[in-house]
Amino acid sequence: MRLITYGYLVYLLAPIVLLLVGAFGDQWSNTLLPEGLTWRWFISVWEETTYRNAMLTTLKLALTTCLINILLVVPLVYGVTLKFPAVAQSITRLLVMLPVAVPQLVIGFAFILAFSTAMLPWLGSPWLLVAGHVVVTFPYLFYTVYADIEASPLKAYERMAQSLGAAEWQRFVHLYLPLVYRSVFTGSLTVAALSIGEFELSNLISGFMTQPYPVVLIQAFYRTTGFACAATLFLLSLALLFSLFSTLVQWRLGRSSSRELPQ
Amino acid sequence: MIALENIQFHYPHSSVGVHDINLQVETGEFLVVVGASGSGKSTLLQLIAGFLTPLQGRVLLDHQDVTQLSCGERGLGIVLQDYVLFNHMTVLGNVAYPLKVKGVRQVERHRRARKILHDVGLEALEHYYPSQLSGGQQQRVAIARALVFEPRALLLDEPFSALDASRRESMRQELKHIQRQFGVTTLMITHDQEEALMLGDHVAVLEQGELLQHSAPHQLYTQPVSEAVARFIGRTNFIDAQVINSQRIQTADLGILEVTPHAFTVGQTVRAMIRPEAIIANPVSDIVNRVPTTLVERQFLGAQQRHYLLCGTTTLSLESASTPDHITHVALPPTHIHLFNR
Amino acid sequence: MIALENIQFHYPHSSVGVHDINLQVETGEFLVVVGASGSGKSTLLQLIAGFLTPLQGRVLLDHQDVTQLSCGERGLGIVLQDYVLFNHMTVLGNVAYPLKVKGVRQVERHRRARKILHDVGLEALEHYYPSQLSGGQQQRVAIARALVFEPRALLLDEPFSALDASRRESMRQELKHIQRQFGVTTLMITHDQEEALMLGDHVAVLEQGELLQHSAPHQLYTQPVSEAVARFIGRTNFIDAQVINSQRIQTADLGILEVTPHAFTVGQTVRAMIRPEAIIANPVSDIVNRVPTTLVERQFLGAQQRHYLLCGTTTLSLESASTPDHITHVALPPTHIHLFNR
Amino acid sequence: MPRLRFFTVLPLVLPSGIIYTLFFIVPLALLVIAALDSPITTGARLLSEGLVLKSLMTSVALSASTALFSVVVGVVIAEFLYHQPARRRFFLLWLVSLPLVFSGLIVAYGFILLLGRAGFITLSLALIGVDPAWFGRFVYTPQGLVFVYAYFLVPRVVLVMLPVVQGLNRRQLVMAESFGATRWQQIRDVYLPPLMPALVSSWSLCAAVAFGAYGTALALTGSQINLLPLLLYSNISDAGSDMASVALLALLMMCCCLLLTFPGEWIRRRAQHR
Amino acid sequence: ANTLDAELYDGEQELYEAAQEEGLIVSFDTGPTWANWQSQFNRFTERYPGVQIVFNDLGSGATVVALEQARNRPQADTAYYYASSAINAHEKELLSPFTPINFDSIPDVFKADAGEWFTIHSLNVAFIVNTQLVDEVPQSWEDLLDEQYRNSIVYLDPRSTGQGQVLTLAANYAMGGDLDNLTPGIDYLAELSRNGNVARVVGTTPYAQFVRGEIPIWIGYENDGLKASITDGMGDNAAVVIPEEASVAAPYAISLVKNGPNPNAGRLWLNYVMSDEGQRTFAEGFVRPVNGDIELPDTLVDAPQIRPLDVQKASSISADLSHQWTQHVLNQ
Ligand SMILES: Nc1ncnc2c1ncn2[C@@H]1O[C@H](COP(=O)(O)OP(=O)(O)OP(=O)(O)O)[C@@H](O)[C@H]1O
Ligand SMILES: Nc1ncnc2c1ncn2[C@@H]1O[C@H](COP(=O)(O)OP(=O)(O)OP(=O)(O)O)[C@@H](O)[C@H]1O
Ligand SMILES: [Mg+2]
Ligand SMILES: [Mg+2]
Repeated sequence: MRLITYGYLVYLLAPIVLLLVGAFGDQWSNTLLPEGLTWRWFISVWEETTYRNAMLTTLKLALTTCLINILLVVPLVYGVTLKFPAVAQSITRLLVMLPVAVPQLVIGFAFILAFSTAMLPWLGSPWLLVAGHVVVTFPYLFYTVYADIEASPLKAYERMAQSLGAAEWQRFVHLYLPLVYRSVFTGSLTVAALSIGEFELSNLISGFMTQPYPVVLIQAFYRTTGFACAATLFLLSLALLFSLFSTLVQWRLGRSSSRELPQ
Repeated sequence: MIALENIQFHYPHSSVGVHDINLQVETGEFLVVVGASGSGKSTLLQLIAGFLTPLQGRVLLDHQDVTQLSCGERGLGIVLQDYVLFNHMTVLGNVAYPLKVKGVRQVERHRRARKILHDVGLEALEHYYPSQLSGGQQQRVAIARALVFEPRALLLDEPFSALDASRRESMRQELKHIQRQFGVTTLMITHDQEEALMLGDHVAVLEQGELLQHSAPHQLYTQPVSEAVARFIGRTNFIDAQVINSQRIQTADLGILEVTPHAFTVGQTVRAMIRPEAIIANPVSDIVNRVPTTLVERQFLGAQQRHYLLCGTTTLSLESASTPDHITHVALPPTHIHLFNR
Repeated sequence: MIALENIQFHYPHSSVGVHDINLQVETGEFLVVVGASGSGKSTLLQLIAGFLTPLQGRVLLDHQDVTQLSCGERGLGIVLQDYVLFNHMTVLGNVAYPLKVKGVRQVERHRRARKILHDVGLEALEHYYPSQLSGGQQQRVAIARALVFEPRALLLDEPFSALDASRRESMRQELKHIQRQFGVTTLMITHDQEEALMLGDHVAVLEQGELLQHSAPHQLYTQPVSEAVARFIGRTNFIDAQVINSQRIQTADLGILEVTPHAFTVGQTVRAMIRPEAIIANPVSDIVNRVPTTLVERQFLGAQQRHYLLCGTTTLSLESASTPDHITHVALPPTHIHLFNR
Repeated sequence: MPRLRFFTVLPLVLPSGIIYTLFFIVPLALLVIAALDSPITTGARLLSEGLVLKSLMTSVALSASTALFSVVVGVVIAEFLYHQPARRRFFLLWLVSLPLVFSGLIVAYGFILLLGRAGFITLSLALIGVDPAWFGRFVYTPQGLVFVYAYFLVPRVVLVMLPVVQGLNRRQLVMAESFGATRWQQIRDVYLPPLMPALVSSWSLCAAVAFGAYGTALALTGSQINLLPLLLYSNISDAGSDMASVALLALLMMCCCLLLTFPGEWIRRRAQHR
Repeated sequence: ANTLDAELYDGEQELYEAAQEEGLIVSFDTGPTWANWQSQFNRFTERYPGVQIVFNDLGSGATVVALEQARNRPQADTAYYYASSAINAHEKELLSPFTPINFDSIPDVFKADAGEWFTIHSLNVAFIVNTQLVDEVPQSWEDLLDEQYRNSIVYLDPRSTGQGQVLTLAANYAMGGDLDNLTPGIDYLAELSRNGNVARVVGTTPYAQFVRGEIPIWIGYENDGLKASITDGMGDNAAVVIPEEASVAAPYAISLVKNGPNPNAGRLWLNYVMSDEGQRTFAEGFVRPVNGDIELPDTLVDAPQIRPLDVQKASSISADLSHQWTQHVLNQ
């Protein structure tokens, strides 16, 4: 058990370490490790407009995706848990599950079919990209928040507050929001991380000027090893940051978001 | 005052609910509703609270018909099983919340909340969060919150069921104490018969949605109106018998027993009931209803002993503080024998 | 026969455990170990079962030293709190499992499992899964499984704690019945003192890893060796006092009380204990230890009444089956007063 | 209050409903319509090329085996984590779940650096005489993809299995032990059966993910491996292919993934509710 | 606004100012490791600091698909591809006519009449060999079938790239086929795969992988090999072989995209590429510019077996080529 676990961890970290090493290596050609130490790959990645733009695009995209997701999911979960009869709840859960079950390649192709027509000529627009990201990430936020709320005493609170005479909006603001904000936060971290790393859908539907970072990253792989490694580090460090952050948050907030939905 | 008039309710697509309930809780009275799980106790409470609306009948609060009012408008204080405190608010915030939703200004609502916290002895804990409180303190917060807006009545749904046995006892005392102090009309639900007897000014027994009996605890125990009530409250011995005349019954194993005058017809089969502590062990020889018996087993219960006695094929249990070495005869005092239809 | 000799154990990096336990359970005897939560009951059981190994001392089963044997080799039948049935096996599968791991052939093990299922009255349910059974039936499956390989002894760790109060009573009777029927040496753990008194041939009281008392139920109740035991078993009144002479003590509110001869030194402060049911209400006037009192509150407990009495500033509780209207005096019979070090 | 319900629910649910319909249901509906334009002829054409069938087989074999591998490794890790003290478990869990937030691309390149023809391990092994031409090819083959995919799938398995493993009634093992059951008997008779539903469902989840993903494979191997998603991708980016057949291919892929996902989910939820 | 010291051609300053308004050029498929585009970018931005240039690297076929998908919302200003893909794009009416400077220097067969596309350079099919990984440098297509090259050969996918198409044609010529008969070439590639000599077929240029030492033999264009050897320091470790039997000179074209977002910047860019400086930059990168007046580096030798390509014809058979390749090479 110990052997397999630590074996996996080595396996997990080895490519990352090599990427790190490669990014600082001057020349790496058919040798065990690169020769020379340099910063120049970072500089050249930064100097290329495409990569700089893509970094910004990715960050903006992740942020917008998160915001829209929150605006959609927070009221949705409230409605679903409190107002939906059991059957409608399970249907909703099933529907929400679908975007995860359908491969992103298929969703992307469906987008191409639907939105490159003269009637809906949206393919390539940044908003369509955001919409795509929202569709594929929102199940994760939904399930995080939903599972958290299911496990929370919201229903009891609602009933109690109702008996105390609290109006609907008062209950939403005074009781639901305080209950839900932690899981919204941790769920948003997941969403942001997913959105930042998303390639399969973005690659098909992003407009050239709003290519997120992963899409341009794959082209870095056709370049020099050092350049490619340096280019991955941006994503890598964001990923590490997010994962560290959400771990810390869960550690501190205690009541963690149960990952009802497998990632 | 709470009054229920011919309340009729069942859940959609089912026949379970409560049927034709008439019940009155006087102002300041403490009524305990007791019944087995699923007997409709919570349903009854929800009908009073306004979470459910009866299909027929009326709910009156202080002579006002509130049947069509929503729960928020009825002005009842409700304490549920697990208290349902708002975990993200302090004790003060919790207690002041009912005033907040009514639009009372902060200064005023804090003043009133503090006063009631003082009354329940929690003034020192106002900045604590519910998770930092013991079960008993949480209960008092829940009660304070239910009392802060001077409700017309207090409804409690199994407030002790979440507690372990050792804690329960002291919390019962505390509840009784607070209820007396505020003199608030209270209806409490429990499935624990001992609790009901201990706390209630009156006790109502519910079974399958029907009100079986509604009387003072002592009367409930000593004069149950039906076999069901007798079974539910306390331990009992049942003996099948046949009526000989208005003062005698014939049993298979205990011979002819004298009973207090009754209205059953001669020849009818009945069920006679006697509490284990009412049976007299080794009575004087000229007592009525004296029956020979053999001691089968003895169980030590601490303050009391339980004796399993065999009379023919009938097993009687007898509880007493004393521990006679042998039991050769027992007596069943006629006043303690109750007859029920079979 | 189970025997523990000078058993010493504590968990790594802590001092909690059990300390210097000597205990013997005779063949066919039913010993109940009782104690507060965390007192080390389960630890003790695990030491006997072989899940833990004592740091010092020996565990003997039928005079054989099994201290170094693994739990599988000790041949004990174990029934845990929630029975731990294998949910994916049928009743028959569960009961036959211990035989299966011993390599008994299927035909033979089914025959033996069916026999024991018959003995515990479950022959009709052999194809059911545990989730389809009631709590009582599950318990019987667990016991059957523990008995099927003819264990040297039966160990039960709080087998009733997962049940609700109303179910518990009948399951206790059933356990006792099965234990007698099989005549198997049994050690049962519980934190419920009533249960301990009811079921045990002997009862051992554990506190903080130490064995306080080990005696028959009645003796435990009436002659607790320490205040801790007295507090834990049954309800008690405690009165602080000072020894005047070998037969008298001085109390603050009850004056001088006569007691049975004791060995405390004169002038020593002691704690006197008397059970609520031992106090006599409104005694004849020439009785010893007669004290004036006022009735503060009365609680109806069904078969009994509890009376809260005030003597000066001391509150006494008195339990009796009768309900006198007034209580003006009580008597504390000297034979029921026990003295403990304070 | 039931009367008011409709109007109070609407504003809560409508925005999500609109986005979901417009950006998920409508495109997929159009896809299905395009695919079912003339399904028989298109389908026959696709089949006659034979490539589709072959890709499907490879994809199925790849996803099934990588899922199986991941489940086995994942459950062992979950069990190991269960035994760790809370702090270390949290740290290890963080490490293990790192790949979840990585884009598949990053690590694909990392694997070339690690296992490629000039990769770190390949060259290290070459020092002890392993032919780099032979070893360096591995990562570009479907068998190599099994291991690369497992990189991302193992954490999913761990996250699904850890609560199940934690929720397992350990005393069942103790109980079996007290009957004298050996370690292996305990695992076979008592440990595995209750885990089975979760194992099956994580397998199907992993298989579905592996079946649908193309990013890693694209970055690693280019387009020449016959995998269904890669075939679909190169058809999408090939000027010559007709939309109807691509749509049919997409539909086929979608159905496969749904077929893998939903029964697994169903098993898991049913087991949870028991 | 920036001004130019001296105009390369009439109206350059005016065009530059209009381009600065737009500020950006989106140049599709001009991958920086390909055909010395990196130097082109560098020199262009040096000359026109007010205009930024962004690009991607898709493959010729994929570029046409990308243009087509974005027909209603064009993303690109210019598109660069293998000439037969240009013809394909022209047929789909994705391009806009533009005649850059020196348009007349381009042979007629290498451009559309109105300038919807025009060739800017050509590339010759060659074997690029990492001599560290290969014992014996192959000299001919026939050699590649040898057992010693098991698992060694990488080439580009004919379905999505021009290079893939061209090398298939070259192999076809070598095996005795012609543009009307692709079977010999396809059969040859099929046999190559069947022997297990093909390690992978990739979607875009594996130049970086070659330099890293991932690839023993790459059937590509001579300029990449020369660049690896001379510019990127591989020296003798990289050998460039024009195969003995036949090779093909593939014309590469560029176009102004219809309704592109930055038309003036696009024109400025195309003019620059066609300018003497731009054409010279190609030559420096071992690429043969379309303008025959430019001096070529010594390392670029003319070999008789290099055949010119009939782009019109090649375009008309390209779909068939993809299909046959898929059927016979991939599907076996
Ligand atoms: N929402 C509902 N829909 C349908 N039937 C219900 C509903 N709530 C309760 N019931 C049924 O109504 C009956 C009475 O339920 P109720 O909750 O009033 O019981 P109770 O006396 O409070 O029991 P407990 O002591 O277990 O709380 C039960 O049979 C229950 O199954
Ligand atoms: N594995 C362990 N490691 C360290 N300390 C332990 C361990 N198990 C139990 N303890 C401690 O040992 C003491 C006795 O535990 P034990 O389980 O024997 O109590 P118990 O009498 O069975 O209590 P309960 O009635 O709650 O089951 C407790 O203080 C407990 O915290
Ligand atoms: Mg209830
Ligand atoms: Mg225990």
